[in-house]
Amino acid sequence: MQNKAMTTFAEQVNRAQHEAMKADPGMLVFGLGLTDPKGIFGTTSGLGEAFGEQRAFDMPTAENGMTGIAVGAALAGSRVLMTHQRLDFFLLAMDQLVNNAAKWHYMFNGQMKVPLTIRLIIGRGWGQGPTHAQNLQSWFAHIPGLKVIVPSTTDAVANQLYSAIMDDSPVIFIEHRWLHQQQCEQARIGDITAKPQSVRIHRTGTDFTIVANSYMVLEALVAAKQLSALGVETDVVETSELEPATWQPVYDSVSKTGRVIICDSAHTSFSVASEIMCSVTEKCFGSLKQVPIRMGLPDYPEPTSIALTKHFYPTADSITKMVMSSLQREIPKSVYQNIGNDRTRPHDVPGEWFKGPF
Amino acid sequence: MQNKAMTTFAEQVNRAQHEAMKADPGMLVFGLGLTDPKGIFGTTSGLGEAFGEQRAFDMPTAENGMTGIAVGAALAGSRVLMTHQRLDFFLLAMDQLVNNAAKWHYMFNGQMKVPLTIRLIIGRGWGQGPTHAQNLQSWFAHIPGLKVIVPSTTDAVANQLYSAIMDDSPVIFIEHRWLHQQQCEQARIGDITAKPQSVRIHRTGTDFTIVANSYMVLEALVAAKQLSALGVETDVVETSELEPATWQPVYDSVSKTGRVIICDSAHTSFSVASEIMCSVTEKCFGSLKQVPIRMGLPDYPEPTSIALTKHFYPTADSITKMVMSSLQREIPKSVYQNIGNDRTRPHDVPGEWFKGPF
Amino acid sequence: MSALLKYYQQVLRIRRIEEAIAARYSEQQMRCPTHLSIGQEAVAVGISANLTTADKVYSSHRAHAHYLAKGGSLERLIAELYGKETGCTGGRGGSMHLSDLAAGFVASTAIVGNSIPLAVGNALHQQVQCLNEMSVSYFGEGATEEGAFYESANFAALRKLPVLFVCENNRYSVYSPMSVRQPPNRSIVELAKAIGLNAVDVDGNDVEQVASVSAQLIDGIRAGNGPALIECHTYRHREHCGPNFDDDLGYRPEEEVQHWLSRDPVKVLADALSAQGLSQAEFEDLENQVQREIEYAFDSALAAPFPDPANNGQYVYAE
Amino acid sequence: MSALLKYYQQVLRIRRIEEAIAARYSEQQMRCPTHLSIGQEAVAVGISANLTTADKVYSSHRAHAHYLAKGGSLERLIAELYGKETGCTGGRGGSMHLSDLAAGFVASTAIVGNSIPLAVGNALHQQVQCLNEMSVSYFGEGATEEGAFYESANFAALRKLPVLFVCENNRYSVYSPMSVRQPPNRSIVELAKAIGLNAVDVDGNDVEQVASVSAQLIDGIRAGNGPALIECHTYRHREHCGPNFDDDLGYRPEEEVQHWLSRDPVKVLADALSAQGLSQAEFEDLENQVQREIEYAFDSALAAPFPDPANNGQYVYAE
Ligand SMILES: Cc1ncc(C[n+]2csc(CCOP(=O)(O)OP(=O)(O)O)c2C)c(N)n1
Ligand SMILES: Cc1ncc(C[n+]2csc(CCOP(=O)(O)OP(=O)(O)O)c2C)c(N)n1
Ligand SMILES: [Mg+2]
Ligand SMILES: [Mg+2]
Repeated sequence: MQNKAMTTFAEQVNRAQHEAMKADPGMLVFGLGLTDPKGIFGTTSGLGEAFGEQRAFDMPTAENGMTGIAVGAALAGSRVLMTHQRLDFFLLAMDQLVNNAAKWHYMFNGQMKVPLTIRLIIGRGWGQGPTHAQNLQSWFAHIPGLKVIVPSTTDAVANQLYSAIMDDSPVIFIEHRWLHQQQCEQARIGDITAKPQSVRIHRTGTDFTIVANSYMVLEALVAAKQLSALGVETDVVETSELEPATWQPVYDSVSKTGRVIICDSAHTSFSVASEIMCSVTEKCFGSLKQVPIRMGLPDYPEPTSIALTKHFYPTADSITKMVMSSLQREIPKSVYQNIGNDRTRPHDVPGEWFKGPF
Repeated sequence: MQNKAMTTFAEQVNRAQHEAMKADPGMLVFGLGLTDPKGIFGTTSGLGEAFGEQRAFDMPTAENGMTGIAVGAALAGSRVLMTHQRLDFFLLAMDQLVNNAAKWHYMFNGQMKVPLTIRLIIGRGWGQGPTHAQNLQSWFAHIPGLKVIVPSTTDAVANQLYSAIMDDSPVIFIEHRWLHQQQCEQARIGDITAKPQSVRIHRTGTDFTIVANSYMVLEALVAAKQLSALGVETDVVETSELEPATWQPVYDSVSKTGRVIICDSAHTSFSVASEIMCSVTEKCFGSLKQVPIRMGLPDYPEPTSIALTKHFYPTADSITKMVMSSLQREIPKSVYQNIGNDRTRPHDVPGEWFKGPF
Repeated sequence: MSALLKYYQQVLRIRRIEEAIAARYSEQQMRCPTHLSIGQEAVAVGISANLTTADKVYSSHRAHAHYLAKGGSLERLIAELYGKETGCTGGRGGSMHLSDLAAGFVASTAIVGNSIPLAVGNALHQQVQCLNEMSVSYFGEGATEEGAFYESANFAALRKLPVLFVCENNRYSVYSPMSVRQPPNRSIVELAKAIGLNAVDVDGNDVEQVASVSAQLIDGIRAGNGPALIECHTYRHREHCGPNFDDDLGYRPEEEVQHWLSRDPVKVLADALSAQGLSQAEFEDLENQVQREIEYAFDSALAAPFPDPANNGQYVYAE
Repeated sequence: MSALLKYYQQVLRIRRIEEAIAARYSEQQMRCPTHLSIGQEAVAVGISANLTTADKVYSSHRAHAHYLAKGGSLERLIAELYGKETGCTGGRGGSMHLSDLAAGFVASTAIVGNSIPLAVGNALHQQVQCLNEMSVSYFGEGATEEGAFYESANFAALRKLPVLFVCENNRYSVYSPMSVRQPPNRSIVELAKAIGLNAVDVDGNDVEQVASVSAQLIDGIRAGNGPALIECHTYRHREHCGPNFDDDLGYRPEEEVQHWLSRDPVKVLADALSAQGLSQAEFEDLENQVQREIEYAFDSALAAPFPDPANNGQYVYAE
């Protein structure tokens, strides 16, 4: 991309696609609005121009059929990347995903592969409401045969997406929309072809483990700073691959700290946080100094009105307060008042730059 | 129904539908094959004759559209029951289920109700294979607004189904196909209109808690007997409603025994067992004498060949062995040899009577 | 009042309401995705002319006109956009989830094509209960690409259900033209007929044509002749979602835009009424009436309280 | 060898194989749901006459005839039904998941309608890669009720993909007649045309008609004229799933059954060949050839080892 000092998450998502299309001349990329003037929040811009409409194209509004077509093309030998502007729309395609894509390699005894990646974008805020803001990551993670990758940071995302695309198994790639404008220095972007880390330790400390993925990693990092100021040093561990077999660093961390809070960006019950808590309990039972804590969305749909979403999403503050209260430590009033004070923007937008409407 | 001493699970499922159709003259019931000569394993026989094809009918092979039509009719005021011969087919209808049925009452602020029940049948054995044997109970349980009922015993099922039908919220009713022929004395069938128990204690003991639902309850009860013979007395607790708020009896049991094994009939990771283990850990952390155990299906699809499914499904034996090994107690060789010996039928059929092909 | 004048009044009313929403949207207080009907008002007005309050309507993301033409409360619409307690779903649903049960506007939903089966289910209920009413399903031409449309239409035809499918063909799905979504000679009318619906297409910017053709279809539906589809060719003036014009993006041919703007239903009707002698003063009167209604709706929406998040846990399950 | 004789040989071969499966099914050793093609063999044979090994075929739950006619290995089919390691998916997929990549039979799947998009995806790959081959999608008339069919056909038409849709209309979905699933005057051919496919229907029990009409459609597809659908009217002789006759259940009119039995493709072809002078001895020779092949396949399937469950964890993810 351009030679500038800073880059964004959306630009890196875009770059990964350009690089992959270049690396694999048979690769196809499609999705609703993929080649339109907005290019899916800018993440697909330029693909049509660079690779032609045979390889990069818009499609009919037909999520189930088009997913099956993606699976069929992948089985035939085309590497395929498909994008849906909201995860919610992809509910139409569960048959093709679960009964075909996930099981194919297995049920045909290894004779065929499904080199298919599906990008799903999670909406949030500005009245996205009940059917434009769901994160069903636990559904996908429950299905054997699917890999689920949930990126969070600009420095890693191009590598994660590129690796997902190049994987010969079907991969669900879940992007939280509030990450798209996240900035990062170009210099920090590493080799796109490297093997990405499934678990990443963003910060270390001996008192508490904070586990998070997706947008919650950003909140966790803010919380970690707040906690440090309060004398609590934390490990911040990101589980960007939803596969318990890759979570050893989580278990190592909890074995060390004996205390853990697991942050989820989906409904709390029957969630990814539930599985992480379960796995942690299995692996670290003897080291646990207190019961693990999970923190996700309440078990009701996201309402639309700004008045109703104020406390719907846990934030750095919620994490900090929960950790402190679990330690039975008071937050000094002076500190408490300052918590979160650096954020002046309304709670329903990722930044001041966001002006709606979609 | 007929005045005979014994009745089956399928007959009770059938009876509940007849009773409900009588009790609510506006009620509709439909599904693929509902009025055909086999009547969905006999569970829907007689409905067409009794209530006419306006109210009880077969339908096109169009799971998504027909689910939406069921939701629309329910919103308009018809109580609706829909049946799918396999849960796997219902994957086509996730948009209507999750984006409409589950959220409607909430997102329209309580102005409308969705009195809809969806029966889903889980296949197993006789080569059902990868796409005819899935139990995605954890998916449904994760969605706010859906109730999930998973029956296991003939004495309770009519009451459970009747109550699901009469519920004004959408209910997913998951029947394991191996339960359909299960016998029970007529005399033990209670009042169909009573409020069903969400959690049922089938057996009590102080050493261990066995939590199970659906077909695993039957295996758990056999295991409990085996364990008793080995000197281990167990609570057998059935969670037939997949709603953590109703699980207090589970927590009470584990608080008493300090030890728990949770049996699931779905893939183990990100499962209902994961959630139960999580909730139990949260509520009973101080009472736990050992790490809770979960036991479900391996995280790969069900293969078709009888040679490959032998150890795919946990059985009473697996439970017994797991409990004994977790207690670090040996199973005397004499006893061990007898475990499971009363079952002479092949492992892939529910009983000798089953001769295939579907 | 002449039929034309009545149509004009209704089309104008919806237009001015939508324009008022557009004008205030940038104040950042209506915080939800909003798809305006500007340019397509004649469809909803023409169809609604043949409906009673007992008839039930479902719609899609672009629902304001359908809701208003069916008699949905303006105050509760505006309050909903502002996320207020007095909104038609108390702030829970926003612009994409409208409802006014008293007016027979059951609901609009935000997933393309997914309210079509609901309307058919409503018609099933009406048929089984022998109700003296029918159902209407509004959707865009993009929604006809979804299997949900096809499956629903098949079942409606199979059981001769009392439902009218109204397809507003505005040629675009977001920025995507028909050419990337449907084969070149696709006729939605022929498709509907092959599925088993009575079907016909009309100039969707001609309110009288919409009203008279749909009247015939609706008569047939009410007579028990089975479901029908009306395809209304029309055009949206502004961006897909949001208050602005976006023709600077160049996704629609300039001549196409001009052609449709010249056939703006408000303009077409106004011209006809002028020709019939409606005076400037009478025109202004109509505008003033609408303005007063709009101001009142905005004032009351702004004055209304926000809903209390303490009740967020309510209505997850029916009591 | 005359074309007719060749057809007869192939139809007969599939028939006898299916009958052998039926005869042995009750031994309870082929432990998987099995949908026999008996009565419908002429479709697969007629279509396959125009295909090369490079062409790729997808099918549904009722796939034995399609697999065999395309050249799928008989031994691996029978071994699969017995759940053996030498089966075409090593015992993992059973009767409903067949595959023989060397023969160009990609796969059959068990969910109604869900392999249709896969075939279209295959055609997309073929088009983009400019391959000198095409795709075929077999399905029943029941599958045309699924949105997946409609969405797939729309995209195939939109992009003029090289795919032939073969709809075997055997009038039933399990025990359900058309009358509970599709409107009375439904023509699948008209529907397909309205979607944008070239479409035509044929007597599916007349192998020559299937072969000659599909040859024309296939020529068009190979010439780049876009996708086509052929509807083949046919009938299944036995129960939907399993080895038995089930007309005691009374779900199909007696006269209908008799009508179709009198037009059994094996019988029709045998009669024609008799008329052309094929001798009793020649008929017996053909039977014997097939019998030998079948016996060999069953013997080797029975002798083959079962797969080792220790490998169950393999192939969840691609290496
Ligand atoms: C299932 C689904 N896919 C995609 C979207 C995103 N989306 C919202 S509106 C829209 C356009 C639909 O076009 P059309 O049906 O013609 O309606 P119009 O906006 O033109 O009125 C799309 C694609 C969605 N909401 N749901
Ligand atoms: C999505 C789905 N719904 C239902 C079924 C159950 N089922 C298996 S085969 C079949 C019949 C389909 O009829 P048709 O497509 O006409 O094929 P035929 O059996 O007549 O060859 C049905 C309903 C299924 N496998 N998948
Ligand atoms: Mg449109
Ligand atoms: Mg059929």
